[in-house]
Amino acid sequence: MNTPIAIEIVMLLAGLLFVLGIVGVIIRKNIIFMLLSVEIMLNAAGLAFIAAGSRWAQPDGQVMFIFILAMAAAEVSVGLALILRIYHQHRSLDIDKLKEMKG
Amino acid sequence: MILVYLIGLLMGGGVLALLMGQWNNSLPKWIALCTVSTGFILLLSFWIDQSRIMNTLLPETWMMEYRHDWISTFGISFHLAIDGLSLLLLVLTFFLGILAVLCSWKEVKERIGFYHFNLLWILAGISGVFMAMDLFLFYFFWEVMLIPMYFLIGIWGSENREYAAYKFFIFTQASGLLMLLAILGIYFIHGSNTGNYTFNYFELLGSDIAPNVAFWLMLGFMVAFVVKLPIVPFHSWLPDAHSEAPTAGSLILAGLLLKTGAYGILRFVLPLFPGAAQLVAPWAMLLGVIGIIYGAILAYSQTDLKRLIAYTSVSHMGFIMLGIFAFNELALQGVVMQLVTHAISTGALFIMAGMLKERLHTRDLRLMGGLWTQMPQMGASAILLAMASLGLPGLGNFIAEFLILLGAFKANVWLTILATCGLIFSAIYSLRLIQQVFLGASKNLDPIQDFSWREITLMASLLLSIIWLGLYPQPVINTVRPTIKKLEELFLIEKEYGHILINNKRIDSLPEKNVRQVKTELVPSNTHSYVR
Amino acid sequence: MMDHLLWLIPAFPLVGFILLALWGKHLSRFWTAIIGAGSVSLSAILTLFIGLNFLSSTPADGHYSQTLWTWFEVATFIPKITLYLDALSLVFVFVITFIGALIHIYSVAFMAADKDYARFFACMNLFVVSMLLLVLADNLLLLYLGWEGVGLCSYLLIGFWYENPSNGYAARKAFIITRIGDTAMAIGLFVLFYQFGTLSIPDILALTPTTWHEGATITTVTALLLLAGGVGKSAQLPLQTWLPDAMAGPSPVSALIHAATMVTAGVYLVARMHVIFQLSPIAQMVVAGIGAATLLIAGFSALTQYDIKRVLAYSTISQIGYMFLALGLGAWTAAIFHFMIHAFFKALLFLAAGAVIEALNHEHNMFRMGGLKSKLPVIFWTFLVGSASLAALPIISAGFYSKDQILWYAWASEHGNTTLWLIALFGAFLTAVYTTRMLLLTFWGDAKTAVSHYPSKLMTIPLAILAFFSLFAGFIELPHNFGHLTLFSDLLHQVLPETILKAGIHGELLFQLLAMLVTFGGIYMAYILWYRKPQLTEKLKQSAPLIHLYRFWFSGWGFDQVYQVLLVKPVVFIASINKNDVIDKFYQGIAILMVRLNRALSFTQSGSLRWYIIGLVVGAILILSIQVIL
Amino acid sequence: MLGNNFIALSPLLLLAGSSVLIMLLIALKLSHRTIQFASLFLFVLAFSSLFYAHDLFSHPIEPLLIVDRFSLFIMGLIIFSGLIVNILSYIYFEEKEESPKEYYVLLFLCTLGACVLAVSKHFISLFLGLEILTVGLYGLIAYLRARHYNIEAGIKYLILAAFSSAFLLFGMALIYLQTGSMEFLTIGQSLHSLTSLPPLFLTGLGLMLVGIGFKLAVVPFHMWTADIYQGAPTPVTGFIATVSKGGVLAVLLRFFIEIDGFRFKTLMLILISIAVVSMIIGNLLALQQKNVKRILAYSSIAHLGYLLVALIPGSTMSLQSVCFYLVVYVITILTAFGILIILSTKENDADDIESYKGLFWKHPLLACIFSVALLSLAGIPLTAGFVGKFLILAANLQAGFWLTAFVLVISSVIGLYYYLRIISKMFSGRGGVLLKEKRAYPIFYLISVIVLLTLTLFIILFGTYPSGLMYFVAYFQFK
Repeated sequence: MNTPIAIEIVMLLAGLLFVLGIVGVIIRKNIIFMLLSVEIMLNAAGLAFIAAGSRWAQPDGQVMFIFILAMAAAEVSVGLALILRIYHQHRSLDIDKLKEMKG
Repeated sequence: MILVYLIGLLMGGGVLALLMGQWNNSLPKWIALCTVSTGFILLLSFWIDQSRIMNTLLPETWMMEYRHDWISTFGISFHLAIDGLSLLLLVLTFFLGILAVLCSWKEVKERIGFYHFNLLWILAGISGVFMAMDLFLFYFFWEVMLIPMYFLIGIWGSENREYAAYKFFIFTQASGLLMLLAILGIYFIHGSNTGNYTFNYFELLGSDIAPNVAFWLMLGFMVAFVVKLPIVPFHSWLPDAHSEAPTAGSLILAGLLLKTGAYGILRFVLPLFPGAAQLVAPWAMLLGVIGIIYGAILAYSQTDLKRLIAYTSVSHMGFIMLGIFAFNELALQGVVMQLVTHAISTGALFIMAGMLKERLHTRDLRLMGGLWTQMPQMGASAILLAMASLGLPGLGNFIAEFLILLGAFKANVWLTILATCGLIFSAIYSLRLIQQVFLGASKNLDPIQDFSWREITLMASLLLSIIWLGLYPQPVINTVRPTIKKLEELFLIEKEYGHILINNKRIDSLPEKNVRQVKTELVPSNTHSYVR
Repeated sequence: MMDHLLWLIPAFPLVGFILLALWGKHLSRFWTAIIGAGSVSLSAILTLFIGLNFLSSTPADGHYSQTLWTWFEVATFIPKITLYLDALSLVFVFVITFIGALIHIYSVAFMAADKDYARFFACMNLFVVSMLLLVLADNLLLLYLGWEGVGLCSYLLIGFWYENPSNGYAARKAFIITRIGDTAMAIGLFVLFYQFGTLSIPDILALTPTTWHEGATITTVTALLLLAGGVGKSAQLPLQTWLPDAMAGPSPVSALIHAATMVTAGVYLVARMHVIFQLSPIAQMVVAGIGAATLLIAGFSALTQYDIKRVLAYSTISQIGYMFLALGLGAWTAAIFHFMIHAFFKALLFLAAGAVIEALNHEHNMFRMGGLKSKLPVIFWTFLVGSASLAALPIISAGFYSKDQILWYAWASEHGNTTLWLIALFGAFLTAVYTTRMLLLTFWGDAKTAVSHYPSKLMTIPLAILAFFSLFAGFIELPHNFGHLTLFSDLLHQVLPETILKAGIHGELLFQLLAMLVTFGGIYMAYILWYRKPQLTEKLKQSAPLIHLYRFWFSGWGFDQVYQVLLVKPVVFIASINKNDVIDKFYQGIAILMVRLNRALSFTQSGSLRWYIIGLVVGAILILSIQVIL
Repeated sequence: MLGNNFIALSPLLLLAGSSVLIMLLIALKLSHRTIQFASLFLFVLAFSSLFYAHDLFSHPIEPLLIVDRFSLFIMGLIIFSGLIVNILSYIYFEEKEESPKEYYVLLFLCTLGACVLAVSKHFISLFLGLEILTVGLYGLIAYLRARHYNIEAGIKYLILAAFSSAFLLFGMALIYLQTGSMEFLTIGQSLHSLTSLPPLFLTGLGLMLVGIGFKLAVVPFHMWTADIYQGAPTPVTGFIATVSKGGVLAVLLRFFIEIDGFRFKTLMLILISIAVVSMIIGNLLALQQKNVKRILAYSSIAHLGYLLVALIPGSTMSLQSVCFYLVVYVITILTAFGILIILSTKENDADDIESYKGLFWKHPLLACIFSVALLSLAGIPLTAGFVGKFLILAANLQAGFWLTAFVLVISSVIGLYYYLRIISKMFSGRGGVLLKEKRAYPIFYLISVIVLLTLTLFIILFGTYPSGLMYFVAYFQFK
């Protein structure tokens, strides 16, 4: 058996990833990168679930992680389709150009 | 059951008018006229019937009651009842209702069906307000009359109608919601005290509320009523609404809608929170006096005929506030008289403003003048109405104002003296009105028709009632006497109670007991024998 | 039996009013005249009938009364529509109906050319009704009805020729100024009600001596409040300014309302409520003081006017000042006597002046009249009689007897003193001066304007009747050193107390001689100034101090200007700056605030996704920090 | 036991099966009309299966789901909304350029997701339900893919939803870490003895609130609402406003009650402030808005605020008032969007306020229906909205929450203005730009109008005689 890594450290990593993801979403202008950053956040959450599952020695955390993966995949597929349309319409992936509706 | 029929009649008539209006333009008028007249005749016959009893034996306070469960989980019932005050105001409602239909006979030319629908539904809402003895139901009717009124102003009003309609609606709605909070407050306090959760007016009368809570709840009620009346800092919706509304709208606003505020104070604020009412009485009277003078000064400066009349209403409503919070029979009778006479005289002035607008296509006083030459009949009626408005003895308004002032004099000498000075201002603006419109050199050279026969009927009925009320108001006084007496009794005892309350001493059990006793006397004792 | 006919006195003109008001447009002039003048004449005849009956068999309790119906009944306040006729009201009713009828008859011819013939008679009839109710009222509320009713009619008739805005202004001024007094009076009624629990005049008068002490504050306050009402109606200081302007109305109106009857309502009120005044020496003094000051001030103003009707108006104010003086002196009967005599000669003067004005094609300016002595002989002679009475020409005129009585009491009565007497005497001198001036300017000298109309019989006969009374009505009350006849005061002493004289006063004759002297002096002075040496007058007028004085007097001692600055301007100013209602601004402010907030918030809805994400994150941080902090 | 499970889950199974069935039907190249009718039938079937499932009293399917009266009630509401949206969709999509058939598949999936939310009692099911709903919505929002607004709305929603889901998930993970369970009840039990919440749990809860708050579109997570409402096809907007919010609110309610969140002051404070701010800002934002869809978006922010206010006292009456108001809100908002759908044209959604000018004089019936809906949203008596607000106020005052009640009153007064603005536009002079009747599909037009009319009658019925609905709500009340 490997020496168990302290749960706090894993959570810290997860938290770090999560914040990284947030920052990524905020500062990136390219839609694809925003999507990517969101994926990072989702994975951070997944990591947290796994850590929590291991703390309670339950499979639930890992189950949840698999669901998250599936959902992320679905999301990305829809997202990419939309991004294609956007590129088709705007010839750009700059999110700041998508401001037609406001007020 | 008559009470339910009355409301049903109006609502049904309204729907019928709306439907008939789709394919015929004159049918809705006749439907509306028939509906309101039927109601009027019903009520009048009942009143005459009752007045016989009134003169012979000691009259019972409550004349008729109808009750049916509505939302029983909340203790809400469809509970209508009338006493003299309600009856009188109902008669007034239907009387002015007939006139409202008549005065829009020619004025309204499009969407006639919808117009009369709104008109009748306003009347239904107002009638409901005057009859409801369940606080929820009261609030319900209180709001029901707003929407059609909003449409009436917003669709058939003059140039600035939308602004006026919004203003009217938002003012009344805001204050109404505060009242709803207060209603709920008293509901839960009563419920938690007695375990009987109910909106029934008669049961809530006996509820014990801690003085400081009662004060806030009373303010909740007062806000709604004071905005409706309106009393001075809350009056600013009124000139706009009155001046933009079509004639019938102004008539109903001035004649009836404002009266619901006064009715609310008499029916709910005073009996439910006698102690708190006592506390605020000096301030309320002060507001009333400020209203009298402020309204009069503003009325003087207006150049728009209908705005001028609207501000006179503000001034006259100040008298009502003054009278109500004097808490004695003289003043309260005066208040009721003022309700009736102001409705008639100001309503008539608005009708006249409408007639002038029809003829001259303007409400601007600066463009009028010298109309007497062409319209002596209208001029004479206008003078009579202006005299009523300035409180000339022999006309109903004088008796109202004199009684109010006489009663208020007992309660507060200096405020009454100030209020009496309002009579001077009322002379100033009334005479200015006459001068600007009818006297002076004629500015209008086109031939103008004097009264038509329809208009003569309209005016004559109003003028005769105002003279009748000025010379022999006893029927009105007799009708409301039981109600007023009960109110006054409440305050005769409450006076000690309030005094103790102000001094923050422990309330003695004796006066409190008396209060409870009187409060329960307000509840119909053997109404069942009187239910018809 | 006569009790039951009482209601008919006001009922005749009331019916007349109703008929004329409703169908006046469709009636011919003939029928209008019949109804208008006829109804009042019927009242007059009925009054004579009832009056004779009253005099011949005075009822035991000294009055007739008739309750028509209970006006209303609230709590303990039960005013009734009750008519009450005693000696005092009989005098007034007589004057109102009798002179009223004469003036109505005169008006039939005078107003003949006017297009609003029916309206005129309707208003006049309504006035007579109101005035009758005022004097016949059994309670103060009904009196107040009449009181305000006459105010309304006065308003309507002053502004009768409504096309001219200045007439309308005069009418409103009259109404509003009298209303100020009325308001004070209304407050007086409130006080009386709470003191006595009733507004019935006989009850109050009966209760007062037992309820109130002499000189108590409440008594004085009440008396002064009532007095304020009287001062407004009777155009006494400081509310006198409306009456000269009120001359804008037709001359018969001025004669009936603004000379003979309505303006003396204040006198009636004080006399009616004399018990209260008797209990308050201060109030008594104020009444006398107001009367004295008014008679002097108005006398000076009358001296400077050029409009014949304004002279008469100021003279009316001045003469009512005499009546108030008499009331203040406790010379109740003297006041009422002067009222009656004044009603005769002043109505006469106004009607005659009206005839002159009409004859000269609506010329009001006396300086453009002149020489009418021969052209309008009837007018001249009647006017002369009236003037003699006004100037109190000794022995032969009725005015002498009534005024002399007041002068005598100013000296001799309990409340009298030298100052008051001197003022009254000087007033008499002024009266003589301005009366003579008026007479000279109008009827002597050269004709400056041609006569275009000649008065008809319908106009001259009433003048003659009035002239008769102006000369001979004085003989029913003669001084005790000169015939000693007290028919009039005997009658009134049923109601009003006797005048108490100071102990040990003698020499009435001396005072009478002094009064005569003053009168003749005045006449002579006027003769010098405006007939013999008019250029001297002109010169005097131009001299520096006098011209200012002249203007000051001419403008009615600057009261109008003072009121304009102190009262009218501020109110108008406040009204005009606040036309759009400051309070409304507050609500508009709320609305504007909401709109601003809306704009600011809309700005956050920028459409930028990254902005939204930042919003989300900020929200998350906020929530987390709230949790951390708490 | 197993049979019972099937009975209990029958609505979910039916919905899932329907989506597959519709997919197959599409493969058969059936017409739009057939598919519409088929899906209508399937919705009705799913709805009626609720009555079948109703016989079971509180049937848990361990560990994820529970079918009890409350969840049945919410499911009923969701499926009902789906049904209405389904009916109204035909006339909207038929004239659009996109083939509308796949739309129905997504509709079923989203409804399924919302229903799963309603029955979930576990984080996993919560997450699953939420994602089924959300992913489906991406497709629905961007359905008219040739249109800029649709795509823009789609991508905005996608990124924001995924972003907020991450918050939700991270929060769940933290709570799981703290309590060792993902089942609501067990979480609640582990907190039972505590008087204040542990910080980890609090943080987790806070993050979860971000996710939930986003879905409910309450301030400060509201900014997407207007854009998505405006960009999405109108039936989808109606769907978001009702189904998605209803499902999320149901799960929030269940979670809150299971962990008995009303005990914790901090939590309540956060909820109260969210509610208060939502009411005020939502109404303020709509004040001068000229786009009707955006107005309704902002108004829905405020209405979610009202619903949260209703939730705050946590008493029986408050839960009843939440349910009552939810029903009222759903019916009302569907009616409003129904009108928008009927008035939309091929090119334009009827979302410009100017185009409503004089509507009353052209289509009195539609204008009346719309007015009733707006008045109900404004909370004017005679309409159900008033009774709903009344109940909320009553619940608050009963528990002594005067402040929230007061703010509710004030904000609804502000809100009054923009509802009135639309109404007075409809009743003002003749004119108006577009708004022609859809002559092309008379049957569906008629059906739609009849449906809206029925809904309107319900609004008025609940407004004048609310006892029935009150009993109903009390019967299906949580626990």
